[in-house]
Amino acid sequence: MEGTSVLAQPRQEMESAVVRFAGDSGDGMQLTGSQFTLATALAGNDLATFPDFPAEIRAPVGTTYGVSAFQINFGARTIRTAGDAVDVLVAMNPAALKVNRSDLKPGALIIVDTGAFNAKNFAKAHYAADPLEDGSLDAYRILRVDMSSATEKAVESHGLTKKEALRCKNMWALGLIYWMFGRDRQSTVDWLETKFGKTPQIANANIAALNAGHAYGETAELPTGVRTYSVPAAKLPAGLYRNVTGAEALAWGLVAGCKLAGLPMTFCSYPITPASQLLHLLAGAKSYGVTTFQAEDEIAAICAAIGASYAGALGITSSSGPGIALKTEALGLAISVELPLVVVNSQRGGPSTGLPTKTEQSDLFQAVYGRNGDAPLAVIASRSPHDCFEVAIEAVRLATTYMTPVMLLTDGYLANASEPWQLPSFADYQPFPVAFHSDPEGFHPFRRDPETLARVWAKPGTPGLMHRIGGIEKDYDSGNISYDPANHQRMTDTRAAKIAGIARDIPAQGVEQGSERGRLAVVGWGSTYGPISRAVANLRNAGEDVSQVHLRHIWPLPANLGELLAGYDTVLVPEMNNGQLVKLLRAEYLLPAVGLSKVSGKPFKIAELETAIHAALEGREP
Amino acid sequence: MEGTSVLAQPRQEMESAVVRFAGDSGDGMQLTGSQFTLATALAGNDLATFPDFPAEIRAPVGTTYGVSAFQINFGARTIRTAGDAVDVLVAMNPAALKVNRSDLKPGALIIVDTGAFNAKNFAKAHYAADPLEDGSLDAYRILRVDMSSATEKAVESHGLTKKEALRCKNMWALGLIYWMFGRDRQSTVDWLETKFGKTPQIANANIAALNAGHAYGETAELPTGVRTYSVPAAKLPAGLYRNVTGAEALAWGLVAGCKLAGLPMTFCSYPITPASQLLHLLAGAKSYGVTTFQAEDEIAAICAAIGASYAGALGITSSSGPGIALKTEALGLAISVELPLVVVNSQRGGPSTGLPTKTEQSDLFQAVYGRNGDAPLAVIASRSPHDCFEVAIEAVRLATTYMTPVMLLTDGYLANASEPWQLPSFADYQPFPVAFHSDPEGFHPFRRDPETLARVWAKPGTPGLMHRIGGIEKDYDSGNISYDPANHQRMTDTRAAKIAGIARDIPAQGVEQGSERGRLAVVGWGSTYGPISRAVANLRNAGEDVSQVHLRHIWPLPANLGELLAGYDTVLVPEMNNGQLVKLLRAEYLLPAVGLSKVSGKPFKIAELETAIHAALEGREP
Amino acid sequence: MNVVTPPEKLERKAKDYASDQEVRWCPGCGDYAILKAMQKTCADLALRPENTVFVSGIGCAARFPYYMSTYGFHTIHGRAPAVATGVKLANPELDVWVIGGDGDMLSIGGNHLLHVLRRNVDLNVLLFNNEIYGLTKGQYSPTSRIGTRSPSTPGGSLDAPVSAALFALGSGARFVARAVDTQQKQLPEVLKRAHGHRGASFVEIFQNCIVYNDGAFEHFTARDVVEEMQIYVEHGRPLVFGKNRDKGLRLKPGSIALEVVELGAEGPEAAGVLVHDETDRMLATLLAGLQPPLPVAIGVLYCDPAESYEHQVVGEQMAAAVEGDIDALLRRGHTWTVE
Amino acid sequence: MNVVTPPEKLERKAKDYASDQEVRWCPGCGDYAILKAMQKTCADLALRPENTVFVSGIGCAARFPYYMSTYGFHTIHGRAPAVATGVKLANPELDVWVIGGDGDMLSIGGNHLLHVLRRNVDLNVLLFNNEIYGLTKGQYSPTSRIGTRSPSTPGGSLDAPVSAALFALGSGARFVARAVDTQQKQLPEVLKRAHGHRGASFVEIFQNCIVYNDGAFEHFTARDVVEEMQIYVEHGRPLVFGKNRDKGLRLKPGSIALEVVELGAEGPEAAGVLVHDETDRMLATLLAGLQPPLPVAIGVLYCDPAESYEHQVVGEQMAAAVEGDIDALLRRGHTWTVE
Ligand SMILES: Cc1ncc(C[n+]2csc(CCOP(=O)(O)OP(=O)(O)O)c2C)c(N)n1
Ligand SMILES: Cc1ncc(C[n+]2csc(CCOP(=O)(O)OP(=O)(O)O)c2C)c(N)n1
Ligand code: SF4
Ligand code: SF4
Ligand SMILES: [Mg+2]
Ligand SMILES: [Mg+2]
Repeated sequence: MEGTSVLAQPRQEMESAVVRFAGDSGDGMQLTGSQFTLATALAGNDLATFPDFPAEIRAPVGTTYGVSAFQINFGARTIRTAGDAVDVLVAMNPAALKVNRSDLKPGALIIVDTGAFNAKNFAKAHYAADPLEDGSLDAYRILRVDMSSATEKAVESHGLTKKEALRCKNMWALGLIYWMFGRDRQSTVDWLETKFGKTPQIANANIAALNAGHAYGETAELPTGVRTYSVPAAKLPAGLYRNVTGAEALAWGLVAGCKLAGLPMTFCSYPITPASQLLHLLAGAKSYGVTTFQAEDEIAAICAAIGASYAGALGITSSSGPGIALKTEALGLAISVELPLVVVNSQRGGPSTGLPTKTEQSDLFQAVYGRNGDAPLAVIASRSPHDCFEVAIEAVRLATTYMTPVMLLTDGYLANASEPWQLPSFADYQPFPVAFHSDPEGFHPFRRDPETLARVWAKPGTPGLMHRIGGIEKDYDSGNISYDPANHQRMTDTRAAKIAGIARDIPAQGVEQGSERGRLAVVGWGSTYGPISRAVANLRNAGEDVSQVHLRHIWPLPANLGELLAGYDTVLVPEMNNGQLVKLLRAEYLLPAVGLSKVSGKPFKIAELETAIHAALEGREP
Repeated sequence: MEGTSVLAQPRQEMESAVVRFAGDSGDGMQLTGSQFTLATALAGNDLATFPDFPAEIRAPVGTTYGVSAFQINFGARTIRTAGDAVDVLVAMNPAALKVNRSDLKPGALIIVDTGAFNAKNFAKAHYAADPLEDGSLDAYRILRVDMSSATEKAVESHGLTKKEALRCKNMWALGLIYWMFGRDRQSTVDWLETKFGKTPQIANANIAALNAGHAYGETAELPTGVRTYSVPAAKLPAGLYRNVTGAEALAWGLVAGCKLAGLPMTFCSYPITPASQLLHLLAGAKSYGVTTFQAEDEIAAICAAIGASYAGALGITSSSGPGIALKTEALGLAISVELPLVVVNSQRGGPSTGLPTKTEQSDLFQAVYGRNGDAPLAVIASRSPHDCFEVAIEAVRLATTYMTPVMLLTDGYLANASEPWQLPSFADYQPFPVAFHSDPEGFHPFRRDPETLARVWAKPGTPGLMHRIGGIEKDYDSGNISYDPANHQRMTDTRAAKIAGIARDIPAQGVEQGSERGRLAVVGWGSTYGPISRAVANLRNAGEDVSQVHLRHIWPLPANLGELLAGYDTVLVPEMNNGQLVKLLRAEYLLPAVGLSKVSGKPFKIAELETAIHAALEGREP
Repeated sequence: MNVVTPPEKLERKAKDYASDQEVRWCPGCGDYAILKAMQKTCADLALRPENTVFVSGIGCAARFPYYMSTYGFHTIHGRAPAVATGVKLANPELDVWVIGGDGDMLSIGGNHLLHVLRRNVDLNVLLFNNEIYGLTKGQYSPTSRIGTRSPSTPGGSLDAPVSAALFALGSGARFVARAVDTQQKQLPEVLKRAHGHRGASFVEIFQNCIVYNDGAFEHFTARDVVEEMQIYVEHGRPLVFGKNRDKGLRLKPGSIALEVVELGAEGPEAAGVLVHDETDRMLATLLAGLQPPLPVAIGVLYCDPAESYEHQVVGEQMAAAVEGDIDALLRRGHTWTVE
Repeated sequence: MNVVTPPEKLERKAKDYASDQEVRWCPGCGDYAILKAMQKTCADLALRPENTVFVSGIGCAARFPYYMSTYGFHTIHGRAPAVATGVKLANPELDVWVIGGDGDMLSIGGNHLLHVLRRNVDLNVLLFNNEIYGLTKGQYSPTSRIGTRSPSTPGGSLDAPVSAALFALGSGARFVARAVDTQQKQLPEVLKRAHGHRGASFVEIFQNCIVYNDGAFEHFTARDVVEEMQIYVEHGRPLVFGKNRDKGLRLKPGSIALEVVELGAEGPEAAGVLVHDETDRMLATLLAGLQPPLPVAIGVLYCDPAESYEHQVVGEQMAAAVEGDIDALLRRGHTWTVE
């Protein structure tokens, strides 16, 4: 095929671009992606990334279910999601091509390692014929490079085994992409040198591959349509930034929250995808005085957390759907004895084991309603990776101020997605120190603060406050067991009033974009924030009267929410579930809100939302 | 005090009367009550009874928390509840008087055993002084009898120990009440003779006491105001009757249901109040081919039930709030693998351990919404003791027809309350035999019936149908594990559609009393049926435009319900919880239904409902 | 466990450890005797009530904390060991006792018991074994003997019971003891040993449920048979029992089992009677397995301390509040500045 | 267990028991070897696929049922023994195998394992012990050795592991065996013994997780040490091992422990080497407790059958449909007629 040099051509400017690196689990695509992310951040772009791991630990090489991918969306404007569709796909083998092809933009550029495109791998990927030859990809631009041998050649001089040499392939590909988007290689060079400090040979080989990939772009004769791009820096507020995943921000937020409360943290959990990362991250925070406990199961985990809170630490437990389900009974105990507790639910596809590695928002009902008895608690949700930090602090504040369990909802997408975060200064956060009760005068364990209705927190070890608590109904005035009918009514009302009262202690619901009243409000919660924001922004730019309202507090709902939503002709509630928040809003406000549900284990695409909003504006079923 | 003989006086006719027997756990009040119930049924009255056991197994003699009571409401008209307030209280000791006094009608008759009214017992009941003397009971009529010594005297000749003799006290009291209401003693005499067949001495002593109590009434000079009554027989439909508790009817209904389905029953449970009775009753039904299994905990119980259903029996599990909470995760599995399962929840006071021996309806949210993921199942509720029979059969029908878990909600009141039941003939019930799949042709485990969307039930042991199922999402077309986004959406929609479709297979919602549209509908579910029926009947007799709608099917709701309820100006929803069904109705129909909640561990009183309905009619907050 | 400092060591009476709540067990229930023994033990050890915590599950036994004047937490069925683990992780200084019945700890709670023993959390775990579910009115339990007739097994139970002590040993417990509710001399001694052992101390207390399983242990606890049917083992002492202390236990020659020998005039040693070594797990296993007609072993069967879990995790004192530079935490790894 | 009737007993091949699903364990995972051994076992026993059921929890090990051409139920984490109990209660004729990892069966599922063993439900319980949580990416498990570094224990684990075999014995198991994933001669033999035992058969299979805990068992499974570091026990055979079968196990004089003796020319008996008696629970306990430098005991440590639970409850065949006169049921006790 005829090629023309690109040297002449200037870089084509793009406002934003979506690149996806895809290959075998062993190909190091996640590393490649995070290196590109870093270089892109340093280049001043706004960005969002999302990794897509295989469900299997280490599936056989070359299989479709063994494909690991990393997607980044970066731009000169604010970036809200990892991107609907891909501009540039790097496919290290046929399986990677097969799995990711459906997400390509028309005319997208596909860069393939022809070294891996052989009969054996076609078979593993269940390709009847070579997809590069059967014309099935005519709609795209394809760059064929034998990265394998190119890499081997590049690292020749470093005396690696063939196996080791081929492991540098991802750096070769990264070099090429760096060239294509005019990125600086230095940050990756530094990283390689520290990572392989003990084996300079490996470090140098990788660097060589990186440079070779870059050089290839500069010198090789590339087919028409393959060119270089520039994505100018975004206008971001000045300040210090880092890249952060939701899991990281959540872990740090819990640590920060406990410091603001002046409490020790006892984090009790049982591993489960996608919640385990929180356990891992906090296990690494021992130096901050965090105690972590891997319990024998989720029930033991929440019970240990309750025991820790009873003893005067902040008990925190974390899991995902099935594990949260197991905590249900114990959650009732925490509600009944009114101890602070933070329960983090990293939602995943359900029901049952469902889709452990896929994201979903289908545990809202369980969080708000899913217990025996009238058992109210507070529920809050984070909207973006870095928002997890704020929400974690809020969870600690509510739990300790109101002596109540707080359910914090996040999801598999937020846990793994990353975005740049303008780092706050901890000094700007208002402490909310806990005052343990110590005065025996007129003490009983269910004495309440008249304002918050929170009971006193009297911890064992305090002289003169010895008392007994439990899950049987308690007398309002003494805390002793009581079977009295009127007292049960009073305690039930009080438990409900205490949680309802939180509405007075949270900000009034604001409007993210658009006017305070109008034709249509798109009401969301949790990780749908990114795509909703972009979709609404796009439609507003197109002149549509659309507003965005995004909830952090799910229960209780902000005091002004009903009134606010009443101001719109139509309220559309997109959720990654079969319609849960929408039911809550309808029940609370008798509001004819309409749901838009997506239950595919994948986040909403901006386009899907735009279509639905258009439909809603035209009064059609979304 | 001056007394006049009653012999002259004719019996005063009453349309209905409420009698409560109250004494120490050891005094045999439950036996006394059930004997009076039987005699009263035989006399042709309609009736309703409710036992009130102490929370403690066997509290110290004479303590208030050791009081055991049995209440019966019987009449010449249809009886709906055990009665708001008591006409005649039999108090065997001061504690019994103290605990039950608040439930007396003004001017009620109190019969006390003065033999037990002594300083020791006043102290145990925390009475400062003798309540019979301090004028605190002036509002009532009091009959003082030293039943203890009267009984001792009566059984003298039978050579019993003092302890044994005093055990006959309850029969003495029963004899007196028989006299008062003109009941025949024969049924009790027969019962005593069979019960103490092996110890005729005891039998005869008890009979002697019974007769002595009766004779006392006939001969003794009784104080003014103490007289005899007659409660004429009710006009009940002709037929064969028995007295039945909800627990009994439920057990028999499950057995009947399995016979109609042609299935073995594997009942797996873990003891918990008030659900244990079901386990006990079914453990006694081995001769009907029922297998019962007391598991190590509630999780094992539901899992064993699921295993049994997988193997081709009908798995049934039963518990109460905290135990149901523990079953949450496994319920998700049953929903995901689409196996039939009946889960009985005998609701009790919550949250947490709550009030184990008190009744409540606060697990509706848990039943409908309380799971991770979008996990729909069918929920039905029984309204009265004998209705448990019908509802149990319906639960088995839905579970097997739709290959789904069904949650059957009953409560502590229904479990223990009893009422006369006109016995149906089993031949009148339509069988719904299960057809296990056996044809390997085109088989896969998630092949569905196009009508019901139920998957095929292929049990191990069937040649050619070997297959694997599990809690991970399954491919719609093969049943194999699938992580495909579109497939997950399709399966989620299908699971929801299958349950929603049940609405086509249940009767349209009818109106119990009143017109199909009008000023006010009182919408209830479960055990509030009795008091609501009576309250609505009373108000309708008083000319009010009130209708009663009572739900059996909670999820899905009957297809016509929204339309039906839209026909009333106001919809009032009384519940023994903090407002759960009312939220469901508001969310489903955007209906401004108002809740009336009572969370005291006790059923609604008719008067409470009448007041609330009046308020609602006048447009005031109930 | 809190070390009682001298000034603290003022005289304490058993009744100082009784709460103001009315005790609501059935008259004649073995739980009363255990409560008495516990209050005496607390007094003898002069435990500081404010540093003492009783954590229980659900059941008649689990009502225990309400009757102590210390801190108490009546949790949920089966989970007391897990809750207590959290208490110790937050504050290892607390003196924590875990109370539960055979259903609470061996039916629904068996897994937590296993793990608390395996981890060796510094708790005193007291299992009140009445071989029945008392609170729920008499269903059989995992320790009920085969053939037990109960509301849920009207025809008699079919499944073999688990031995609490053998289960504890199999789970890796480092302190396993046994006592009888009414034996007010031995029970407090055993409780003191449990308290003195740093790590998970497991004590099975045979407790009579007078209402639903009366006399379950008569065959080795009745006054007239106790000396012949019980052997109270003490470390370093020969395994001797009998009214006249004239019987002993020795290894049956050529096998791994115990048998009874009559002591001759030359005494235990000559008769090959074993000397109790509480650090010998196998001997403890043999003793725990003794069943009538052999005498039932009571006392400290096994005690071989190892460092306790929470002391390794958090040390000796109440876990300190979270501290450290949060800004530094957020700035770990790569950061960049946007001007 | 289904008795294979002669006509049925046609030739079956291992591959006949392989399902059509792609096996998705990591290349080199020990689970492959176990799958192979299981399929061979099924073929050797000519099991009827339609009467064979594999029930598992969640974990890498628990993926097992998908790869067998029999009936299979991949349930939820830790609950497989409970689900399998229900399967047997409904249909005792089925041949049910329970599969799970060390986390599945000893962490979250420990209680169900205890009770299924105690009840002696007729199941073959195979615990794939890789001493790690594989599926969740490498956290330590209750069988991980002290000091195990994992994502949840970056500083090394602190709590003592539980011994699966000792736990099973303490729980009252009546069949306890051990095998190694890659030992394709012994593993099928052990599986056949487990299958042949009527009642709960517990088999611990040491399984190598090549990704998160590679080489965990090298010290007694590596080719070069296997003969010295393993002893394969067989009922009625002397406890001899070693490359030259020149070592044996005997009771250490004056104690209740095993020790190694060199066999003299006169052979095992002379050297006081014990003969394995698989009905001796104490010997099994001693063998299960052997740890390096002593050899690890592999094979059937204990087998002492007793009637199984579900056969006593429901008998031999599929439970019959509910039958009997419902009208009579409703009319039990007192009834009366209203004219
Ligand atoms: C989750 C849950 N399941 C079941 C129960 C009912 N329950 C309370 S105590 C108990 C068992 C009582 O037996 P045991 O533990 O031996 O204590 P005991 O009453 O004999 O002292 C049961 C089944 C409960 N309260 N909670
Ligand atoms: C209720 C619940 N809790 C936690 C998990 C997450 N989880 C799946 S498998 C597993 C443990 C895996 O270890 P193991 O049982 O030893 O099996 P292996 O993967 O090592 O074979 C865990 C914690 C889950 N799926 N469900
Ligand atoms: S039921 Fe038994 S264990 Fe419970 S309090 Fe009564 S005697 Fe004691
Ligand atoms: S993670 Fe370990 S146990 Fe799981 S499949 Fe891979 S190698 Fe096997
Ligand atoms: Mg008990
Ligand atoms: Mg494992």
